[in-house]
Amino acid sequence: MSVATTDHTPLKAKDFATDQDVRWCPGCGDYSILKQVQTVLADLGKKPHETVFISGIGCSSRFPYYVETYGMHSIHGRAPAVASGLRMANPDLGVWLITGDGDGLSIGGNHFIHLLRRNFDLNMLLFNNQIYGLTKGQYSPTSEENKRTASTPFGSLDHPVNPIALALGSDATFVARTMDRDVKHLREMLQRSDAHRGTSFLEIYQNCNIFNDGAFFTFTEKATKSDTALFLENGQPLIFGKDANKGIRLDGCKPVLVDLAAGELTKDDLWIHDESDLYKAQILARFFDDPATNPNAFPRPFGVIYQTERPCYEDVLSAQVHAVTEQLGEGDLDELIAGRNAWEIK
Amino acid sequence: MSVATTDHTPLKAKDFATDQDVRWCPGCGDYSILKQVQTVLADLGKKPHETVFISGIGCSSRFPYYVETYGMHSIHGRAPAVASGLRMANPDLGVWLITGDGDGLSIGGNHFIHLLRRNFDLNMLLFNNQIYGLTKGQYSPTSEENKRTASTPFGSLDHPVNPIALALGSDATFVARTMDRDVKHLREMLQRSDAHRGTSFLEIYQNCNIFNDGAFFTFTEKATKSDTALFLENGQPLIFGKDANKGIRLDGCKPVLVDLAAGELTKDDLWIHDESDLYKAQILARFFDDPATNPNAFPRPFGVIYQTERPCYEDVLSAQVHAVTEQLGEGDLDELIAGRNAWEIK
Amino acid sequence: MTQTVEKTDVVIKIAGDSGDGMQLTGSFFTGDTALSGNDLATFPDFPAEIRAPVGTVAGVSGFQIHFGSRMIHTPGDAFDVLVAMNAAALKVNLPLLKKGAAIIVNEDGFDSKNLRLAKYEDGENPLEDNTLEGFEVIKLPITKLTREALKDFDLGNKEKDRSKNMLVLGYLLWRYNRPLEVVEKFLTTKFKNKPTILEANKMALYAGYHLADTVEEFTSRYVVKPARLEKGKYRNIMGNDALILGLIAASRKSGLPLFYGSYPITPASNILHGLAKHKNFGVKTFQAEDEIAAICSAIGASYGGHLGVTGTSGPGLALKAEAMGLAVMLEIPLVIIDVQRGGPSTGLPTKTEQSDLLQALYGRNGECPMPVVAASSPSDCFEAAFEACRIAVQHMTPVILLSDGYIANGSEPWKFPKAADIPAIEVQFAKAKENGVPFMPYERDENRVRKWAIPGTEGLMHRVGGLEKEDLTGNVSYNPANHQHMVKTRETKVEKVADFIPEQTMDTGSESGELLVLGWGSTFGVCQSVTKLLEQEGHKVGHVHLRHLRPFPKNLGTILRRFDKILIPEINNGQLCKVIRDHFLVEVEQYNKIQGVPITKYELFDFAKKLMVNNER
Amino acid sequence: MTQTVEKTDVVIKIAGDSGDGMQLTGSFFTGDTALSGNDLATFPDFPAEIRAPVGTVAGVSGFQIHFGSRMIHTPGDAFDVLVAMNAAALKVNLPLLKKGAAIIVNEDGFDSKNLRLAKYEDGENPLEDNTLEGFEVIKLPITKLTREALKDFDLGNKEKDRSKNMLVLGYLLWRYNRPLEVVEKFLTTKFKNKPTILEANKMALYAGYHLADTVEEFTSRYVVKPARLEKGKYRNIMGNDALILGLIAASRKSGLPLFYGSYPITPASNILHGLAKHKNFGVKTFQAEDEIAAICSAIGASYGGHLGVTGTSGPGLALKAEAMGLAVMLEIPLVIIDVQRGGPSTGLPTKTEQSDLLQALYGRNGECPMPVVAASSPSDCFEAAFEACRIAVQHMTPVILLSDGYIANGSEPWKFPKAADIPAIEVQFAKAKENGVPFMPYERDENRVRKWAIPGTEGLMHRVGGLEKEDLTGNVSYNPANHQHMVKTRETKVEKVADFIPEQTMDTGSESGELLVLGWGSTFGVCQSVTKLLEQEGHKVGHVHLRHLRPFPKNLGTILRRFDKILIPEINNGQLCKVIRDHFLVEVEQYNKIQGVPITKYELFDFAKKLMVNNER
Ligand SMILES: Cc1ncc(C[n+]2csc(CCOP(=O)(O)OP(=O)(O)O)c2C)c(N)n1
Ligand SMILES: Cc1ncc(C[n+]2csc(CCOP(=O)(O)OP(=O)(O)O)c2C)c(N)n1
Ligand code: SF4
Ligand code: SF4
Ligand SMILES: [Mg+2]
Ligand SMILES: [Mg+2]
Repeated sequence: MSVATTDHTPLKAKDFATDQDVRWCPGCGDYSILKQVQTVLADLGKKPHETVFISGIGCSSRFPYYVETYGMHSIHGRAPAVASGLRMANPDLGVWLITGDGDGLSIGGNHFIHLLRRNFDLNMLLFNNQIYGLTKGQYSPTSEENKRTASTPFGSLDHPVNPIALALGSDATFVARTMDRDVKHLREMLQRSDAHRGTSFLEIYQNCNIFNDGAFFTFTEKATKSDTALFLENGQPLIFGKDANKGIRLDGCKPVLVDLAAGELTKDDLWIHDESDLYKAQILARFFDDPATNPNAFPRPFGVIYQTERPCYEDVLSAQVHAVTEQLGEGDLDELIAGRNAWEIK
Repeated sequence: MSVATTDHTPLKAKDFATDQDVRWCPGCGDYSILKQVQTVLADLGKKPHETVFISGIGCSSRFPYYVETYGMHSIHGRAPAVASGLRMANPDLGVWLITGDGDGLSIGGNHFIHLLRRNFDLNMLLFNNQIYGLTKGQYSPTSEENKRTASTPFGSLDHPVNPIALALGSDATFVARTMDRDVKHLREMLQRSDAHRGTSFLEIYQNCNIFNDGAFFTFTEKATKSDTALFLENGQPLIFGKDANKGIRLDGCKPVLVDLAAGELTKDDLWIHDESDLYKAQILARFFDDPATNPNAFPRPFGVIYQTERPCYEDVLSAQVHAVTEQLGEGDLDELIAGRNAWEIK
Repeated sequence: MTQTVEKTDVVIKIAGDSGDGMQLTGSFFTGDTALSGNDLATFPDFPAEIRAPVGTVAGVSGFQIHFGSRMIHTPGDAFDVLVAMNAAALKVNLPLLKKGAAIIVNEDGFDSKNLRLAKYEDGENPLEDNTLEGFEVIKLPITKLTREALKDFDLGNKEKDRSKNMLVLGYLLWRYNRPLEVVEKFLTTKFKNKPTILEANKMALYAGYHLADTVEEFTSRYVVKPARLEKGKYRNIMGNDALILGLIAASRKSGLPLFYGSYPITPASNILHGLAKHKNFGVKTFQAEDEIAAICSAIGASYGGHLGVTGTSGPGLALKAEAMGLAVMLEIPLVIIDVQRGGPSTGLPTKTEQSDLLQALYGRNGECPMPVVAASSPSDCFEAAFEACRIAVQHMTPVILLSDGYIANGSEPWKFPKAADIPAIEVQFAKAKENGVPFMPYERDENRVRKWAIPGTEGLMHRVGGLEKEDLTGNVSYNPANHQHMVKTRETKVEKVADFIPEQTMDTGSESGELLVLGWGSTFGVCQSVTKLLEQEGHKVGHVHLRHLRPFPKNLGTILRRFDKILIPEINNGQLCKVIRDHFLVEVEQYNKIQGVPITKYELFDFAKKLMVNNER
Repeated sequence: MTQTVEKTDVVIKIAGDSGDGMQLTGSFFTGDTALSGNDLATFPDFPAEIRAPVGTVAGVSGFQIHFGSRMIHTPGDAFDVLVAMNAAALKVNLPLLKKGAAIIVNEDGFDSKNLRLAKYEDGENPLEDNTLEGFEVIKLPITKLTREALKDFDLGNKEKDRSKNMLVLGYLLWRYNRPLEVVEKFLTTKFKNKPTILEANKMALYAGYHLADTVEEFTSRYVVKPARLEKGKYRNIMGNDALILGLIAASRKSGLPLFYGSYPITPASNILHGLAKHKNFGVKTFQAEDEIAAICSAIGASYGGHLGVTGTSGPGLALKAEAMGLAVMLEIPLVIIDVQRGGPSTGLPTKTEQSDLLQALYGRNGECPMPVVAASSPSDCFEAAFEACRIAVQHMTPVILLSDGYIANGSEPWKFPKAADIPAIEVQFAKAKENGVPFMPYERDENRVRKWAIPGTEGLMHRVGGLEKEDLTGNVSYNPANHQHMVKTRETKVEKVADFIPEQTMDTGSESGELLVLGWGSTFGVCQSVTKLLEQEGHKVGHVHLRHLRPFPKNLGTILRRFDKILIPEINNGQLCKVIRDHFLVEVEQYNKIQGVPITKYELFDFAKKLMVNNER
């Protein structure tokens, strides 16, 4: 989402820090996200009182306490509904929605899909650590199959949710993915999310070093990153790998891995990323196998997977309120109360 | 879902009718669905006591009262959770889940997505009439935009849910669509749903002649059907239109309408339907514009859009219970109670 | 030669098939009755939630009106007159007829098909056997008569038959000595775009009115003189409509835009429908994906500075419980409407009940106090809704407003106020402090009320949430003493609402004596009538009806102790009784009816009399 | 030359950083204490939900143990001995030390960094100023000593430091005259696959044990003689673990496979964790997407013939309310566990409270009665869980089982039963009738209990649901009289549970007299102690602790009336008081502590004494 601001006094990241001591575990990926959000808030130049952070419950959902804006740490899974109400009440506020993989996709799943289709203008940051952190380490809807956790000592049985696919299936207008450990990309994605008018769904891979340490290291750590993470840029070919030696092309609507080193095919043969192409976005969403366990898995896409324009619910609502008022005239309380068939007793 | 049955006494549709008088409005599409389900149940030959119908709340959810099997008319939106529990308790029962567009996609949306990813072996029939029937005509999540209903006198504002896209986004293993008025196709889809092992999601276009009469007539009525409804058959080209004169081909992953009459292109150039191709299924899911209002809209696909095999939750659960029992041995209550550090006071 | 008989009150039930337009007939007759100056009360009975096949018992739709030259408190227990458009309608309503009542039946609705659909035995026909003995039966071929009257209209029979109800209405107007003009006006507004239909309906109306000229059974007409109603402007109104007006009035009078987040559920749905029509009052309505989203959206809107309201019925209230707890912690205004229906679970969705009182008071985790107010009649919903909003805004708290299906769908004349005479609700917004004094979001006034700090206000940035808060700062606090302090503070805040509500006065009857009839909600009418009846019999009886169920008016205990016995009639299993016993340690007599229908005057009267006989012993 | 002092009971608190392994130390010492025959009670205090940075006050983890040669009822209000591994640990626990208590501090945990993290002023150091005046302070460089002891181990300092806690434990064992063998055994099982770590820990243990040889402050050792416990087999057990065993026992004894559907929430989560480990008992656990799905999955499992159980804490119970109503209508067995925590809303998730009682009794729409049972101590969770299952199965009803955070995480010795001695729970399954007699799903026995008809059974096909049912057939019915009959029937069914529970007996004290201490849940220990203290002072006092909160034991009223005063101590704002006043119209004195922590013996004792002084007046 995005709202312009008037008279401009440059703000710094620290202007968005509160006096509360941050209570995440040392080393938690949340710290990095907090820092980047504060930095981006300063750049966006919106005044602290013009912004609101709404969260549910979870480690991630502690976020609002640490940002010097308005904030509500609501109840588990319901932040999207609270944020929707707030947007309808005051479309001028900048609203950021903070949720976790449990908060947003388990108990909050219904609000998640309805928020996305209604397209309220706000930024939804889903801190995905593939675990329930706050409740001390049960598997979450995004945990990989057969995961051993406190609640699944013999391995979990659920087929995991694919948040990007679910978001697209919910007709989201902005779908992106980034990671806590690539702060530059994280910052860029936060800016892109804020720039989009509508519900910006940003999945952030976040390391829970206590209960699920290294869940995303294949994608985030030097050693493997370049071969497993595919950074998307609009209009650019899908290239990855150390010294950009690998690419992906489309054979019809079947994606195919290409070894550029082999020399048979060049950049020009590759799939060119088009953020506005829903069909292709739906394919990218399916790059979801784990390269760690499956050598010929496609790399995991990061960046803006899909973006489109669609009216925001609160805008059409306001428009309707205006239109009706135009049409029927500003309501008159006396007329309303009297109705059509009043009579008088004298 | 499917479960075999032992000694075989041929049953008739009427053997699956209860003594309760059916209370749907005369002309309601639910009657047709009821009749076809009873017919299919008879063909499947499962005994009445081996089958259970679980529903939520809504006109459609009255269904269990009319089927002479076991049945539960549960609470609004929660049938998937009840059915999941039942499947885990007794995987031998044939379970049918009956829901509506409000019951299944509005209040029940969260259970919907989690049911599909867990892939419990049951048949989920979603009666989509694009309206809240039982509560007398409010718009539903599947209602088209700007719909005037009891709750939206000036037109609804929500972008509608696309049930097929949402089901695919939830990693459903069986996704199909049919209509109340084409009983042959309806029966066939019911059989296909039952034959699939896993959660079979079948969306049924159902006419609510009281609050949303004709919502699907473009697709269901003679006059327009052939030009607006695309009947999918595995391995067959995508052909539709009066005297099969239109088709669809894929240009890369972009679907294109083809006029076969023009003669430039033939059947062989067309997109061949492959139920197992998720990428293509995701494209079919997007054939969602309304041909009534948009002349160059793609036709609406009916039939099995996608099917794949994936273990069912209740099966892996039972397997795990067995494996653990193998490994640790049948639990001994005395040992369990005593624990590891008991002592005795003499 | 017809005679004219005077009556002080009459109960008429007009019943037919869902398709027969009984509700319209009823509302027209009601409008006319109101304008002719009678006091009245009406109650519709729709078929249960699913539309049942034509002609069946399940498909019967009825409209009941009680009007008189005296004060009318209830739609009436039994009927003086029944109009039955078909066999099913007769079958359903027969049990509720008074001795010697008049039955006007449409013979054409009693053919073999109709009789079969109404589940009469083969060959059985109530019009021919002795079923109707002792009643004044007026058989009319209403369908035929209507077609006859409309023969010159170029309409199909199906369309002509739609005017059946107007023929009946015409007859009723004649029977009660009413002019035709009013209904003509109603028809004209309703069918202004359908001239032929309009004419047809008028024609049928006249035909009915002039039936007497031809049908000689019609010997007597009746007059019901105007009631002595207070001077003033009146309208007839249904409960949910009055509730809507109360909310909009509160929005106007507080200057807070109204936000209504809801999920449809019988019998609350038409609050959403009604409010959605009033967008030109700045009302924003939101049909959420479920009840939890509905209340959370209202919380979000209130947090953003709107008057956040959510409405539902019992099962939905259960779903909202967790979020109500959040609102209690946030200490922001919020109104939660529960239009009660028969429970438990899905229960009897179309029937009325008062069985959510304990849920409203106690149905949340932790110590989670909220004010609870209740409406006592259709028109009272206006006051009750306004009061709920006032408390929510002025005491910064979620408030539960209880109504029920009987009130929601019932109607009565309402002496409505001038907008200018409705008191303002002033709102306390927080302002940034001068010279760097830090803002304390949970600082309170002497009533323990914090100020409302709206996002977007410069200098008031703060964080709120569902975790226990530190006093003043609102920061998260696990401090034991602070927790107890905050629990007590939230409780005191709610109890202090009692300082801002009027002391309880007697709704009728004597200030002290043998028996106090103590009620709340939709039993108001029957409590009034019974109290008056008992007084007429010379008993010292009083009636107190509670608007505020938490906190109670400060003087309630004193009143209770002024009576020998306390009788609490409820359409539940005795929920207010529990609360009264707990608060005041007094014995109470309970009269409970749990049948999805109102308590009748005579059953309660008999019960009360027995109590007082026992007194004398 | 050391002397040996005898003690009847001792309260020790071992506190350090989350990383210091205090919980392990505590559990080892507990195990050893138990085996040495003392009675005991323990309570851990974990840092609040989020892992706080090392060394900070928020990061302090503690373990409290109270053991003695007499009966021990609570973990103790204040400490005789505190082990503080760092500055923060000292700061947090200082307020709870008894006068003259012994403090064993790890000097190495008080460097400037530690002091700063513990938020001591610059230059301030409690070890150097007079903060600890009046205490027996034993300063030890525990970190150094440990490294010293492990110098020959080829381990990094980080790893060596992990054995700090064993050095402390060794010292404690010496201090209380304990053998080393037991703990050696514990260590061996725990580290069987880590030989070096095992050896290092043993070495540290010995070092601690032999500190006395070198440190001359160590003048006295203590003995606490074995308690006179009943003969029998014992184990130490935590509340949630006992609850798990109770459920599994009920499953075995009823022959019904156990299904547990839950959604994680503190402090109920480890019931899910524990049950998930016992798949070899045929237990099926299901982590649902939310609490609503959790209870609905359990309903589905019960409907399918399993023993369906769901567990949660307050906010989750609120979310389950609507589905509980469905279970009440279905009349199938279901157990809903609420491990209560501090409310309202998210409240104080890691703190204990008893504030969900009213929600459990009344938090549903409509007239929706359910039996409610409560556990009163960690080991009692076994009985309570078993009893909840028994009632659910034998009375075909959902049952609420209340525990709380204090019970859930506390531990005590448990004289456990032989499996063979646990009574069977027999189940009544419906069977198809002979010669074509139709099956009536809602036919009942004299206790209003219907039979359980499981899908898959031939000839019993029927439909159930949340709409009101016709008596016997279970078909949907809108009949008014039937509704009242069914509401009353469901109520009677629950009330009749009282015929199958033992009459209430005194938990301690006299059968009648000045004061009855009436409690429920986790206040059991403190009620016991206080009652005994008061008796010692010559007062005539009795203690009754309620297992059954609905229905109450039949004779409860009689007992209440045998005492001059009734004192109800609760960790809430007086919820049981409301219910008792309502049921029995008796005055009650309430003692309420709403601080997320248990009621202490002395505060309650003082309050009770004042009451009785007033008596004398
Ligand atoms: C109604 C309710 N149910 C359950 C809980 C317990 N709970 C708190 S946070 C949480 C899940 C946290 O996981 P996630 O959303 O992934 O956040 P994370 O801690 O991993 O950042 C749960 C189950 C709760 N607070 N409220
Ligand atoms: C908790 C709860 N909320 C709301 C309702 C009211 N309600 C009953 S059915 C329904 C929606 C029905 O629509 P749909 O699911 O599409 O079924 P249909 O009647 O159209 O077949 C609603 C809102 C309810 N019964 N329970
Ligand atoms: S538990 Fe995990 S997610 Fe939570 S704060 Fe600690 S590291 Fe971060
Ligand atoms: S309201 Fe609509 S959906 Fe419901 S029964 Fe009538 S026609 Fe069918
Ligand atoms: Mg997480
Ligand atoms: Mg529908």
